[in-house]
Amino acid sequence: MPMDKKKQVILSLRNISQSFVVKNEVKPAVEDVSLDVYDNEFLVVLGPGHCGKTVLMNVIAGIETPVEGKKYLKGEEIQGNDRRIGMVFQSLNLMPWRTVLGNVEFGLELAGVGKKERRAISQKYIDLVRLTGFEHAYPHELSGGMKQRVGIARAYTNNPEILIMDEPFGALDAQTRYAMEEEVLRIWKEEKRTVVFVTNNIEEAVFLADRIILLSNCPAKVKQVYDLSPLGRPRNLMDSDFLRLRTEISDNTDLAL
Amino acid sequence: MSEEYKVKVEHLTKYFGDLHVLDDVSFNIKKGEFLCVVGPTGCGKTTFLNLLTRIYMPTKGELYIDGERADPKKHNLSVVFQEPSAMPWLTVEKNLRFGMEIKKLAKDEIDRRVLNMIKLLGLEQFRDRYPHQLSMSTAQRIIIGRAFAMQPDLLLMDEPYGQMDIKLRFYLEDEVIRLWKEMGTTVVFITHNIEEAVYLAERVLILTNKPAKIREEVNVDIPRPRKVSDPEFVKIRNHVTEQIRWW
Amino acid sequence: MSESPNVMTNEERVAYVQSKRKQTQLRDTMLALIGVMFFFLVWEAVVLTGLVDSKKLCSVLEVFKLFIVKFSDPNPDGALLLVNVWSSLLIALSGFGLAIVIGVPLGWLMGWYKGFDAFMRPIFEIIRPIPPVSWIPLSIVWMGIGLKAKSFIVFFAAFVPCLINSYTGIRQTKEVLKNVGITFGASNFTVFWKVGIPSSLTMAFAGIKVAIGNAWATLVAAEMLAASSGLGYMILMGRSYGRVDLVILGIVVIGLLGVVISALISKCEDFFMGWKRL
Amino acid sequence: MSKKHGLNLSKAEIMEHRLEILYRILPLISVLLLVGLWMIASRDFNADVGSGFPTPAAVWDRTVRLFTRPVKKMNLIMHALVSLRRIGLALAFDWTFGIIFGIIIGWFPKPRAFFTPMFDAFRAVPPLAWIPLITLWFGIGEFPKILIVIFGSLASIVVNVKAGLSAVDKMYLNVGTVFNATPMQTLIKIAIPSSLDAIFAGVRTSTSAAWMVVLAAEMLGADSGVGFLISRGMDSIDMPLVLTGMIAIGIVGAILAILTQFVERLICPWTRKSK
Repeated sequence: MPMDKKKQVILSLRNISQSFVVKNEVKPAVEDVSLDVYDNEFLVVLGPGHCGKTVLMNVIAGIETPVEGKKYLKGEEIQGNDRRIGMVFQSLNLMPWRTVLGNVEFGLELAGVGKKERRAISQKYIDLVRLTGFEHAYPHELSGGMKQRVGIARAYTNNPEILIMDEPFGALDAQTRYAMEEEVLRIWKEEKRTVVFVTNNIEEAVFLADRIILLSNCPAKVKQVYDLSPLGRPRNLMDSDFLRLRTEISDNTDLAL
Repeated sequence: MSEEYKVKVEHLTKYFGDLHVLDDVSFNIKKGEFLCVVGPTGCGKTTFLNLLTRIYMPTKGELYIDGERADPKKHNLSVVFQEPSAMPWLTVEKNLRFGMEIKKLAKDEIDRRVLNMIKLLGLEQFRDRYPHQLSMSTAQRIIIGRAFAMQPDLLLMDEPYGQMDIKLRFYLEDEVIRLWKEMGTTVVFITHNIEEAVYLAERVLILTNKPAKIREEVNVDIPRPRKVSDPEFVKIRNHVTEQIRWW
Repeated sequence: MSESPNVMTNEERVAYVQSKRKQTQLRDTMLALIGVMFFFLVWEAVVLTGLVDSKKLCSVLEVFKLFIVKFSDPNPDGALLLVNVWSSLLIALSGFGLAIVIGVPLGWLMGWYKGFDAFMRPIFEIIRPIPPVSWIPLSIVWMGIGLKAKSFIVFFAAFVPCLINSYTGIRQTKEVLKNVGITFGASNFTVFWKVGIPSSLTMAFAGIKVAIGNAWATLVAAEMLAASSGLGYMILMGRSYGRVDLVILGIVVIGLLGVVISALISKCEDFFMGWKRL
Repeated sequence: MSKKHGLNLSKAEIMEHRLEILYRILPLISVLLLVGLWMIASRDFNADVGSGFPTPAAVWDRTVRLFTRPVKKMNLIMHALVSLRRIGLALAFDWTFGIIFGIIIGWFPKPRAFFTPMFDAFRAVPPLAWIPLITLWFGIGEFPKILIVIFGSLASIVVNVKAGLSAVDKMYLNVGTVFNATPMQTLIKIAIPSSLDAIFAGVRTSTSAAWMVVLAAEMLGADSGVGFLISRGMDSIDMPLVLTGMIAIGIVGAILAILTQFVERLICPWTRKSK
């Protein structure tokens, strides 16, 4: 893949394959995926159904070890998890026994950061995601959108260079989802990070992405890469270019009933 | 009372204690019409639905089907809820039979309709599966099949495709249109996706914020199959969006 | 697909994963066996070295010998082992069966019909905190020390979890499933029958499992306080004759029977709840 | 907004409203009925002979007499306290040892494999069946009674703690992995807090189990405690005393249940789910 000066590759995957042994069969989930993530870009990994995407993200985050393939962070090979990669989870993995503040500073606490410092850092990100005033609320007292904000703040505290967001808005209703999509873009602009955003929603992908990597249905393979920079920002959901691109991607997507 | 209307809703009003949720909503639905209802979040769409399904009783006003007060025991109302509502302990086939067995239809009639529905939806391979063995979208298709198989006087659908991706959604929307044409059912489809409403509906009903009233009725006269990027389509979609955003 | 030579083929991977799994299983079985053997060895060691008075603990073999002997010898408590087992089972199963037949439907009705709930709840809440064993004196006064009194106490112990679980189970029926029934025009009873009950079965079975444990535990108490036969009585006699082997035998037999009954109930559950596992 | 009840409710809504009122009255009726039944049942009560079912008044008199003329120099409250002390000591042991043991066999696979068969065998024996063996070993003092209670209530807490720790939701563990948690951190900061619900369920069930076992133990052989009061009443055909005992047991049991629930809310505020 050609590399121009602006686009520094920060993370690259080479021939990643992952499969699981279920009873007497090998069930492939990800097959031979190679991709590059550029510094500070908003990359969306788009794929139908419930297959492969989360596995691929778990591989990047080091939760799973792939059967084959290598991953490189800034040119050096890494294995397992790396503190430079943070993650916002699909199922709002907030700890119900911790307050908003407790959840946000969880990563810092594990890293052994002193209390004062971690309070300060956490507060900064709580403010960033606009949850000021809810520091001492428990997750069950928050709405779905607010919970996701906590998840985002938690991922930010460890100051990762790459932020993986694994279908973070899958469980939200459409209206909240639109609002959160705009929030994510705002936060991303204020605190520039490389974002790898996973979704099965084509509209969401086209609305957010600098680049879209389209995956096939089970097992996940890279089907096509779309560059969305001509679309500009902010984007309008009813703009004809937007609709055209959306249709194009939609026609190219596998149907996962 | 004109006979061409299948359903008449007159002055529907609902209070919960002091909370005024629905305010004097009146409209009619022609036999075999596809009506979509849209409105801002929290405008009382759920209450509206629950009044039409008779889960709540209205404070004022009535719902008439064929000129009679609607009664689930007498009339044939079917609802597709937003949440998964297949009975987890029944197989796909038994789920399809569920409603008709409650209505105590003749066994051979049920067999015939179930067979027909399984064929229409292409569910042959899933007949003896249980809902939790299926994907979300397949489970939802069974629910839609269950509702259409009832050949209801009025079919209510409450955002049946809530969180599905667009590809799937287009596919399922086309499937609903196909079923609707095949069965000639009167459908009220509630959604907050304006694109979906314009794609499906013959007429779109726009509700206001709480207490909900009817803001406008928009007729959609675009031939099918419709294209979302068609200028006429975008015009109507923009118009409906404006009407909701206006608040 | 494979580039590097050290990557395994699919068949090799399946074999590898399965052998791994087998290894873990083998390790766990070995550990379990070692655990059990360790227990018996300590037991035997304590007896053989005379660390504990032989009146307080006897060797494993003696218990086993007694087990064989008790099939044909009614001494010292006056009944054969099987007679004791039969008399205990009779009480436990009659009380337990009655608890299911009454408790589960009552829970369903209370969970479904608000009016019935409002009426029954206070009575139930007054009775519930009184442990079943404390009914023993009253039931003896009412019904003597025969089968009836003990069945009643066992019934009481099993009844509460049966009722509570089927009650909460049916209460947790998803609103949307009920609404499906209602909008199809089903009467409240039809919805109760076709939606409420099936969806509460998981919880009801959990309750029945707790109930059998309670029933069995209470049975022992009942037999120790008021009986002239049964396993509890046998243990108590062993105690008063200072026959430690008889006490231990009784404990073991009671434990084993409890396990067998629970296993039977699980089988029953599999039969009714097949759809869950598929 | 409209004024209260200034609206014309539809017929159906009025029906709903009336039902609500009925539901509020029904509990009262049922309690009255229960009292009435008691009255009828105790019609032929004869206090002198002690035959029949005692009247509420007789039970009340007996309760008062328990304070004026204590049994074994202890009034009702003192007897209850003796029982409570027994379960208190037993539960203190259960909760420390039981929770630690439960965590070990729930979290670490090797100890689990080693201990599970032994523990399951121990658990299969009904708590009260241990009474003869324990009295055979340790006589009938205070220690064996506490030991009986421990034997009877230990299993329920270990089972719950074990279940909680062996089923920690993978999604919480994933968070730990992403943040580079050490195995110790994973156990202490993720696994144990996430199973606090299960641990508290164990605390609740072990408390009620302990209460039941202590009664049985006291009924079988003791000279103090509420269980003793009941068996004393039974031996001396003093039915009002039996009922006094039962009512006291019920009340203490209910208080214990409420207390554990209260403590749980205090320690685990996040379980106080908003409805």
